[in-house]
Amino acid sequence: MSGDFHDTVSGDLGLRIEEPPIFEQDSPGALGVDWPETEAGADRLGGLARSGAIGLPSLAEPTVVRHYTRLSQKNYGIDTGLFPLGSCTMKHNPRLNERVARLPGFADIHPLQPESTVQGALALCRELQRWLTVLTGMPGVALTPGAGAHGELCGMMAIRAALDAGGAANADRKRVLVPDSAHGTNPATAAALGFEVVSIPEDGRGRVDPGRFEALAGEGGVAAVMLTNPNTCGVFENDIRRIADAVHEAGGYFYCDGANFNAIVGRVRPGDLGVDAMHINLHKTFSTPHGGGGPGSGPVVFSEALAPFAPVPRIVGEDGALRLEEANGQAFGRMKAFHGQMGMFVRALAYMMSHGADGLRQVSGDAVLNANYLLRKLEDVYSAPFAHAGPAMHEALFDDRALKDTGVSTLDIAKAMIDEGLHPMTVYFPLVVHGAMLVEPTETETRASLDRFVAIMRGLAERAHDGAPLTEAPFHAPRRRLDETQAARKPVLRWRGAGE
Amino acid sequence: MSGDFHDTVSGDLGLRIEEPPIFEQDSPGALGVDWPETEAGADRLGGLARSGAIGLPSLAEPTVVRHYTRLSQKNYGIDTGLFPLGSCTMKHNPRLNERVARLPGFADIHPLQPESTVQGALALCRELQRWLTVLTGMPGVALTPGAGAHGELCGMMAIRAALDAGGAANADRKRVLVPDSAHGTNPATAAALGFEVVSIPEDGRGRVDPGRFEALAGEGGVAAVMLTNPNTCGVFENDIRRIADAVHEAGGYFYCDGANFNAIVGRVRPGDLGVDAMHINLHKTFSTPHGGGGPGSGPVVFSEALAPFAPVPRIVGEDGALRLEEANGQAFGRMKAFHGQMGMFVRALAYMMSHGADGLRQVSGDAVLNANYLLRKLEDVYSAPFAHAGPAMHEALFDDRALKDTGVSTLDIAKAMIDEGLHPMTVYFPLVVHGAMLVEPTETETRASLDRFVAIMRGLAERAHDGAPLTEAPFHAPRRRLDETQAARKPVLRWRGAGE
Amino acid sequence: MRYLPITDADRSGMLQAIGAPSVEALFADVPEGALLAEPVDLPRHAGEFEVERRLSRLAARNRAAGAGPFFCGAGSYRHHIPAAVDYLIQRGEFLTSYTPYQPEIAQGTLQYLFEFQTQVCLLTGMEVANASMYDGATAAAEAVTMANRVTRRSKAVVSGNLHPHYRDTAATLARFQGFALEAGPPMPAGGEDLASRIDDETSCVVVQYPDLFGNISDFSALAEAAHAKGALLVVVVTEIVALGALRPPGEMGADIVAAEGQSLGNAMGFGGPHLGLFAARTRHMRQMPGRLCGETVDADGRRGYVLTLATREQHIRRERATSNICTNSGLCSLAFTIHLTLLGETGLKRLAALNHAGAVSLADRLGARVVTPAFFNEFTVRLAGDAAGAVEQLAGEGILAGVPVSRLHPGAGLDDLLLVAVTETTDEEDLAALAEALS
Amino acid sequence: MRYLPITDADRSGMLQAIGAPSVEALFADVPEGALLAEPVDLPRHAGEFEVERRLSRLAARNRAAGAGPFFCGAGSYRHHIPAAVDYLIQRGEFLTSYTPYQPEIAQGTLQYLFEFQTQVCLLTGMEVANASMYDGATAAAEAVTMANRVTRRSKAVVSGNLHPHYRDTAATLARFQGFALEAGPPMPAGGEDLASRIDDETSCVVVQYPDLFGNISDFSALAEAAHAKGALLVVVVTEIVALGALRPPGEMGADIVAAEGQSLGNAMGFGGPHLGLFAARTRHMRQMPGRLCGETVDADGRRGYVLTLATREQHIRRERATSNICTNSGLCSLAFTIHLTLLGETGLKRLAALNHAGAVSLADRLGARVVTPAFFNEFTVRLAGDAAGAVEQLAGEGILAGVPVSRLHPGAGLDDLLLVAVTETTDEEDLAALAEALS
Ligand SMILES: Cc1ncc(COP(=O)(O)O)c(C=O)c1O
Ligand SMILES: Cc1ncc(COP(=O)(O)O)c(C=O)c1O
Repeated sequence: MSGDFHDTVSGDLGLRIEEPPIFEQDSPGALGVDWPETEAGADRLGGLARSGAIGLPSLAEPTVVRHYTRLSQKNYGIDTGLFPLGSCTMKHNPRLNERVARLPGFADIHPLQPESTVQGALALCRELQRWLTVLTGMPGVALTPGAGAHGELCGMMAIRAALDAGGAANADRKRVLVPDSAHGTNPATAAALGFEVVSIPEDGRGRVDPGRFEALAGEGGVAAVMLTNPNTCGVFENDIRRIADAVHEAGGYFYCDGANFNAIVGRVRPGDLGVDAMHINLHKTFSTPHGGGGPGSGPVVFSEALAPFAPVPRIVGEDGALRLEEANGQAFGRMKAFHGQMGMFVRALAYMMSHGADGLRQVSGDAVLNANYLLRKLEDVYSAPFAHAGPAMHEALFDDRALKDTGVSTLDIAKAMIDEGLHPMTVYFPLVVHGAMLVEPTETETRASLDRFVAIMRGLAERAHDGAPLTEAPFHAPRRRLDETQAARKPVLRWRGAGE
Repeated sequence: MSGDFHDTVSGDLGLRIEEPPIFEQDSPGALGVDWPETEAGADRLGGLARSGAIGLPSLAEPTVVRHYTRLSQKNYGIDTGLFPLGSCTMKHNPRLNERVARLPGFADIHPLQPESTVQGALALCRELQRWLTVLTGMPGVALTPGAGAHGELCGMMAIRAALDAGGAANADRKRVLVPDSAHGTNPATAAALGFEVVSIPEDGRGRVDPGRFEALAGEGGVAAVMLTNPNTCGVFENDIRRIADAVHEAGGYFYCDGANFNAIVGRVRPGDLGVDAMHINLHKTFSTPHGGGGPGSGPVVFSEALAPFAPVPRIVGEDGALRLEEANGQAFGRMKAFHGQMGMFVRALAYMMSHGADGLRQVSGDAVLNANYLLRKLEDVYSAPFAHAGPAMHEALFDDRALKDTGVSTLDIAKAMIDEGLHPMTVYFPLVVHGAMLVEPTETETRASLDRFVAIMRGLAERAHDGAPLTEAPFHAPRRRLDETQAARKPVLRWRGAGE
Repeated sequence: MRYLPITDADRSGMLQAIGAPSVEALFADVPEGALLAEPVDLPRHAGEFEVERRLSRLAARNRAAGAGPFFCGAGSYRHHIPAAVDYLIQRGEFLTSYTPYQPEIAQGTLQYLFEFQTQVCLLTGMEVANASMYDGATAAAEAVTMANRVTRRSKAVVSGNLHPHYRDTAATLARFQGFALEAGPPMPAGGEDLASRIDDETSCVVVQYPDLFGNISDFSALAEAAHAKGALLVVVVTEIVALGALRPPGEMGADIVAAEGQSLGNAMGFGGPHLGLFAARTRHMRQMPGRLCGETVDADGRRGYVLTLATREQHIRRERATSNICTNSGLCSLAFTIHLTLLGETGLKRLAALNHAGAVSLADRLGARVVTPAFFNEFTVRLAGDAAGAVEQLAGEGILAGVPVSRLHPGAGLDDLLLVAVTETTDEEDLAALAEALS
Repeated sequence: MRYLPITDADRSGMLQAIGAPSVEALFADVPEGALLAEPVDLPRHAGEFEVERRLSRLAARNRAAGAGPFFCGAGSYRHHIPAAVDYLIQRGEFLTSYTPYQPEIAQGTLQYLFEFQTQVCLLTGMEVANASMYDGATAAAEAVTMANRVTRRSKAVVSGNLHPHYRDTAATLARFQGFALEAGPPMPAGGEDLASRIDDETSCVVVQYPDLFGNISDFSALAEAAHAKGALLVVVVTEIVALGALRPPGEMGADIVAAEGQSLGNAMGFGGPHLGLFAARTRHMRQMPGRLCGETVDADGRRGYVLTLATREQHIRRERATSNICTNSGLCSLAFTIHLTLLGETGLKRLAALNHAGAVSLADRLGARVVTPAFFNEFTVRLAGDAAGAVEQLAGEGILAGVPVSRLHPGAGLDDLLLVAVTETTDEEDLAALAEALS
């Protein structure tokens, strides 16, 4: 017997139960579904029938349900607690939306059914477009992109197409100005389309310096600026109109990364600020669930100038006789096999209808209030680089200067938060801030939850200064810190056999 | 800072998060649903409008979802792991059954709709009756009882009614013979109906001694025997036919507690053994979920002799013109507001159809095999009082004799199992065995799961002998042992205010 | 078969391990001839798709309430259930757990039961509530037997306006337990004199609030009359949403409240599973049936919950138990609790107000044909002819117009009466359709 | 509003705490005039019942596939999804979690991704698979750009029998990335000669298996031809269930497999969200797009999983990333994994066999009108007249007869061709109905 009574025979600890991969639970002969065997008959597979085993394990349904239940229990979700992941808008995901997305009239229809049999689906897409149009003040909407980054591709392709349509002289327009603080998808998108990424340094206020921007734009060859607003430093680009004017003057377009639209929805229309294209992460602002990494949906709204270049398919015609336009001379092309993330459209529209114009306004107000509340309640213990530069928007940005002499890093704080029953905030992003901690509480937290967060964060700061072993945290999660170096050095990307 | 780094600021531990009652999360003004305010108008409440506050707390939906999610995370279910609760048949609960029970054609219909509008529902009830009839070999089925104990009431009322119908001489028949090993509901039911409970002692083989029984039955005034078979000692009453004959000879009826029907379903028909009435816990044998204590469903099958006395409502007529008979001269009465646990009927029928006659036979075979396997694998370390008396049925019964000198009790083993990621077996039942441990693995466990159980149980026995502090277990559950004495001495049965 | 994980290989290995020649050999104790050699005469196993298809076809042969205007009540009500409720109750940790006899790993169930008991107390105005009964009717029957125990008397005086199925459920128990149950005739417009029927033998008076016909009355005087004779007042509620708008029975002197809780969180489901609520006074706590959840502390001093006062129950007290109930309506009480938590103080009041406003609106349209002077969301209408016939005919036209009184009181000369219920799911068009259909 | 927990009292307390006069004051950085004083011109908030009712009405205006005989395929397939799948993916711990960047509390997501990657490898016969892409079309487009990177060439040779939407998705990227994409004309009965079109500039050949018209062909020789010229073979699969019956692309020499995984675990949902599968050879691992989950150990030496090789990705590598993808199809991959785990070796093979048997049965009835010599569960039928017209007409009769080729290849002179798909959800009656309707 082990001397430590915390130890168990099984290695499991109460409701914390270890669960090996399905491949280690293979029980040949077990079935998890009951499809009948087919009567032997001549096949018409042209000699290409699979021979031999695929190698899939066999498990009965009870084993499978238990397996994935147990896996789920090793996860933290919004339903578990505060999930203040900056730039990700981890807000409440209403169950109503799951229910309506599963209505057979939405879930059990085929993308290529006759249009006459899907008028309700097309009308739903139209209605979603209407809400997005009114909320952004921008007339065009492309629904197809699969997520935010895909929306960026869509927007930047439209810009390229518009430039190309503007004449051969535009062929040289390859420069895309991107702030250093931008999300990685922005430069990756621009580069993927053959643009040259020109970085705009942060101005000390967490923003783009308009003078500096005008200078950069003036250097010629500008295709576009890609700007996130509210930006990833958690503040509003107050010179956004000057920036828009400058890029337009330079002959380029203004792409806005709409990841942070939650801070302004119902209060500010990007169309009023000179934006030409912006993706909207329905999985952020409009609460379609993140699902452990996806699926998302990234519709793009367009200005008059860019709308003609939107990709196919497009929804055209009148209610009751709506059609999908699959080819259009000006359209820059196609993004995806079908018409977009319909399941997410249903959820997002249900979310919008539930809130209404009044509720959406409250969304942004409360999201911003909550972030400012956290900023003010914590700025004395965690350094806040831009706290001086005006109110925060829906995120509170801290850095690790205040922890300097403790030996405790941003990462350690994040891991210690895990022990406290919190999900960590976004860390080390934006890159312009050393040891960044980007906290986005969202509007769906109670004040009590925010106060609890404050108390924990203050307590952790104190412990950091007191020399607590936060560098070893977490202690209480399903796993201690994982060895990412080993994972990358000798990648094991699939199961190979038991007992490695 | 606390010296113990296992300690956290919040008191929460990773994914183990404390969650106060809703009443301590009251946030006046918060809404969890959006019903509009009604326009003021004259009410017709006759002056009985409620004045003042009800006292319900106000929480928004995100808070509520998180609250009940967290509560669920403090629970152990079949989906979590092995749940070997003897006499309870904690088998896999298929999700298909949840899905079909929610079809609007079943869930969204009213018990008093015109019969012409519920022909499918009535046909489903009929179909369930057919399955139960064929499986039990008994011609009558009363569907209304709400659970097993309610079924007992139903069966015993039918017996009383039949006796009464048999003439005034039967008025004195008040004795109901009940083995000591019976579940508490058996004597409670008999007593509730004015019967006198006569106990039948266990015979050393975990069974009723037929000679002894005949003697008891011969003493006159016998109304019925209530026998569980397979019985709660986990064995089959091999003299069941003699017992049936004896009670019939004595002018009484044979009530069988069908809680353990899972051991014989598809293989043995109680009707072939002389049973006159038996309840079937759909929430055991036919896998409708236990739901943390209910709802269940306890249909009763009847022999020819008792069938006429079944309660109303009854389903009569032909398919397509089925009717509910709400009054019948011979019926002993009514059990419940409406026609029974329809939601459970749908689930149970889905379960039966899924298994079919072949699958149900496999159910009992595997359930019995699994129990015998555990019995043989553990009988050397846990004493098994009836292991000598023939094969076990679907339960393996142990007692605490083998732990005698360790200071560790059955309860301690149960609590130590919690630490190991297992749910404990049924403990201290049946009462005829000191420190009983009644283990029912069910047929939906894998062999690997059984082997893991064996390894843990053997390990715990070893630790008990090695002096491990099992008397203090559990250490790793959401709570340590709870003070039941305090709970009963000063009952606090409702929330009264924060921070007691 | 997809639910059965033991493979042929497992089976033979395990048989070998235990030294048994076959699975059949394990059934050696079954008497000669009773062990079936072959599967019974029922269909063979079927895949999920097939089972779902067959059951969906049966479901399609029923007219779902959501398919058109719907006005049935009389003990089962159609309310909107928030999507979060149905998600949460399906979480395996709730759905697939057992009665919380091992409290260390059942705090989830226990805490919601504690919340549930508190909510039931608040709604009913009572002091203590149990963790549920099968349904309102069985709760009412248990209330009567509890009153018998408390008073050591054996005669219950029952209102003629109690739901007849409730009355019959109690009467059935009365027949076998040997107590008297005196029920008056139905009085659709109310005005029953129950006080005069109470005597020194009376254990309780049982009334319904709102009653079968929708009437609501103040029972304070009745309570006093009962108490004066040493009897208890049992108040039955079949539409619990009513208590969001009405004075709670506890304020009127009720000693026991037995209610149907289906309206919150639970579908009508053709009548079951429903949810019996049971609340009483602290002084009678130890005579209550059913489970009780109580607060306590664990070995580390942390607050926690357990089932308590189990010495009342069958598994401890056996033939001396207060009731034989074991399995109750656990998951239905969870649904109730979550729904009511979502509603909260304001939500419940608004919901009740909406229900009442809808009913008033319908009553206004129907004018003098409404028999019930004061009501919550259900009332009685007098038709020109046979109500059952009218309902059947309207069903053919897609309107489920309500419950004819003759369905519950056949042969009582009330065949022209129709019970109509209005909830928040009834819209303006529905109201117009029924008013039109009945005119 | 039910989703917004901050009350008026909270708001004023918090404003006071931070010293701000109003919420509006926090928007001080918004330029003059751009801050709206009033809510925008859209409806006000609505309760759950109302929203559900409105959306249900929209849903009712679509013809669900389950409502009658159904034969559409062409990249999206109707398969039965076990109920357990939908329950499990809705568990909040999966549904409401983020990309597993904090692995200590995301082992659930990470482990299923590891299982998913392994399953995709097994099905496709490839060595390494990523954690998903948006859909099959974007996976195929990424496969081409990956081939360009690997070979440092910029011309893709594309089969004319590749789904035209896939082709267009890749062509759109080609246009903006400036590489060549040479697609041949459609050849409904197969027999395309692609090998001859490969030259020293070719980065890859892209083929579909089964192809748009349902043809299945052995690409081993094509793989050799490509490899001989230093080009890669990209195999696209739009019906992943086919790989339960067919030789896997990995055995034929494929270098990259880009597939649509919707068929397992995911509804058709009008075309999205779907699930892009992406598998390749280990030697090209570091050129793959998207997330990869890898096994490692924690500080206590226990096995665990993390996202790895992130230096390929946009959040680390930024403009030098292998792809800009961030959010992928996480939950769809969970559904896929659970469904495939339930199926297992035997279940998948039986499922595939059932699909094929159904298609063969239909083809037998249609006889010589079937254009496709060898197929899995979908094939091409030549009608007497315009297929689109026939489909429209049959839709009116309640039969969704398939996808007319003209919908995908308009103006290509293939207007008399119809693609019909048969799955395990198609029953004998459905087959008879279509055969009859087309005769
Ligand atoms: C600022 C910003 N831009 C773009 C993206 C990319 O969006 P998606 O993940 O939906 O592709 C993100 C996502 O985290 C983001 O935070
Ligand atoms: C042997 C036995 N009889 C009767 C019952 C009572 O059944 P129910 O809980 O369904 O009322 C049980 C339940 O545990 C039991 O095990």
